[in-house]
Amino acid sequence: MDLFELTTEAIDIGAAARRIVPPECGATVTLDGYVREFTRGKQTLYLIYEAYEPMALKEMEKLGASAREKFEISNIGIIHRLGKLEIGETSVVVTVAAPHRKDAFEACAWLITKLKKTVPIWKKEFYADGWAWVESSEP
Amino acid sequence: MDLFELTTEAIDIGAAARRIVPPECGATVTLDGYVREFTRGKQTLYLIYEAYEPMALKEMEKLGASAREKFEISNIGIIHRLGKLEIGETSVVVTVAAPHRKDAFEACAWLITKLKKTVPIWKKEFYADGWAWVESSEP
Amino acid sequence: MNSTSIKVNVLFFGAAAELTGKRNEEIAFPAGVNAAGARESVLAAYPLLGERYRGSLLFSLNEEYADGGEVLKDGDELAFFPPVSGG
Amino acid sequence: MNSTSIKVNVLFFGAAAELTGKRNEEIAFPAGVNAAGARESVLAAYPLLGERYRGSLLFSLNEEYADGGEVLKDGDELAFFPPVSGG
Repeated sequence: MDLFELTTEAIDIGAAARRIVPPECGATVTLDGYVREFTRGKQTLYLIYEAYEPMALKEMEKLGASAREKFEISNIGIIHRLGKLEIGETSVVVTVAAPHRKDAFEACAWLITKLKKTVPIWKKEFYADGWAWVESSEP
Repeated sequence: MDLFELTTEAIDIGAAARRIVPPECGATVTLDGYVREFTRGKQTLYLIYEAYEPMALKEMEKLGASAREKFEISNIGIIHRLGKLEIGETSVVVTVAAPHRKDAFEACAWLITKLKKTVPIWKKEFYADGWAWVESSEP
Repeated sequence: MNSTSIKVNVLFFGAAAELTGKRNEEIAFPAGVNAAGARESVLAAYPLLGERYRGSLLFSLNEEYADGGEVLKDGDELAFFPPVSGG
Repeated sequence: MNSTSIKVNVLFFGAAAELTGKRNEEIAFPAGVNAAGARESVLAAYPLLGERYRGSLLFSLNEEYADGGEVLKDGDELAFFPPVSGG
């Protein structure tokens, strides 16, 4: 069973990975993205993620469906945190279970790359001297 | 700080990933391998991992050093479970934190492939009608 | 409102909400307007939004990315937002 | 034991332990024997091990993979094991 969630609560990445494991599978690959203290040399104090929630969930489900067409995978979990995040907290988890780990690695890498391009979520960084909406994250 | 462990206790993959996260990093990729119920069409009831423990730890540390030469990564964690494992339990976790997720994906995939070839650990599967030492796992 | 106009629920997200000063607004458009036409009207109505995002402002119709040719209907939900930055 | 022999602590792991019936054994070898020579002696001493793993039995000297040319010293630890299957 796939899992697509937006949450304002802290993400437990181990629990996320565990929730998508089917008994016939051999490997799960999990990408854990988190709040960096320094980006482009500037110190971030905390940040806020905002989403167009219903559309973000639809886009996450579409990515899941496309990933299943491209890779031989069993289950997918995508959880994105919203609201205020402190340094070091997990912002996103993408976890993929597959019979063979190569598919899990490839699908996980593909999903996070696409998520950053298509899922309507925006990041606002707060500094000691102000704040900025992030226009493009690491591609 | 890197982390290389052999343990007979259940592995918490989220905790493993979290232990290697440095504040400047952006992404952690974690491979979670676990006991399959069916391999080659045969039902496994449980299994036992045995290791040449001091050499296995040395080999894990060597893999960590080689990965650092090949990829731009911050920290590595490798934990392998030993002893008796039930179906669905995590046998191995390889987790890599890196400033850029591409390096984390590549290093994690490289480490698990090498681990399966060089780290002296052996798997014995138990079935309803007997048992077998596994001669080669998925490459 | 007359019979040749439609009402659309317009949403703004991220920096687009700050540059318009609102998160949502009901806007009347002439019947038959397509999504690209509505986008032009909105950019014209909010000059700071147009200045900052004329070329890059994304938009969706009823929670799906729009390509611009879609003809709007009364009660549609049209959203405007900057390039996404989740992850 | 005479002065021209050495004692080596030999370990067996995985299926190799079952095919020899032991996990470790102190074995005397002639002084000057190398790791490959010791491997041949062990395979000869344990026919089932030799039958099953003549071509593929791996070995390590003092916790490092051996290539065979290493000359053994008194007190060395020599381990024999099948291809690994962790993960």
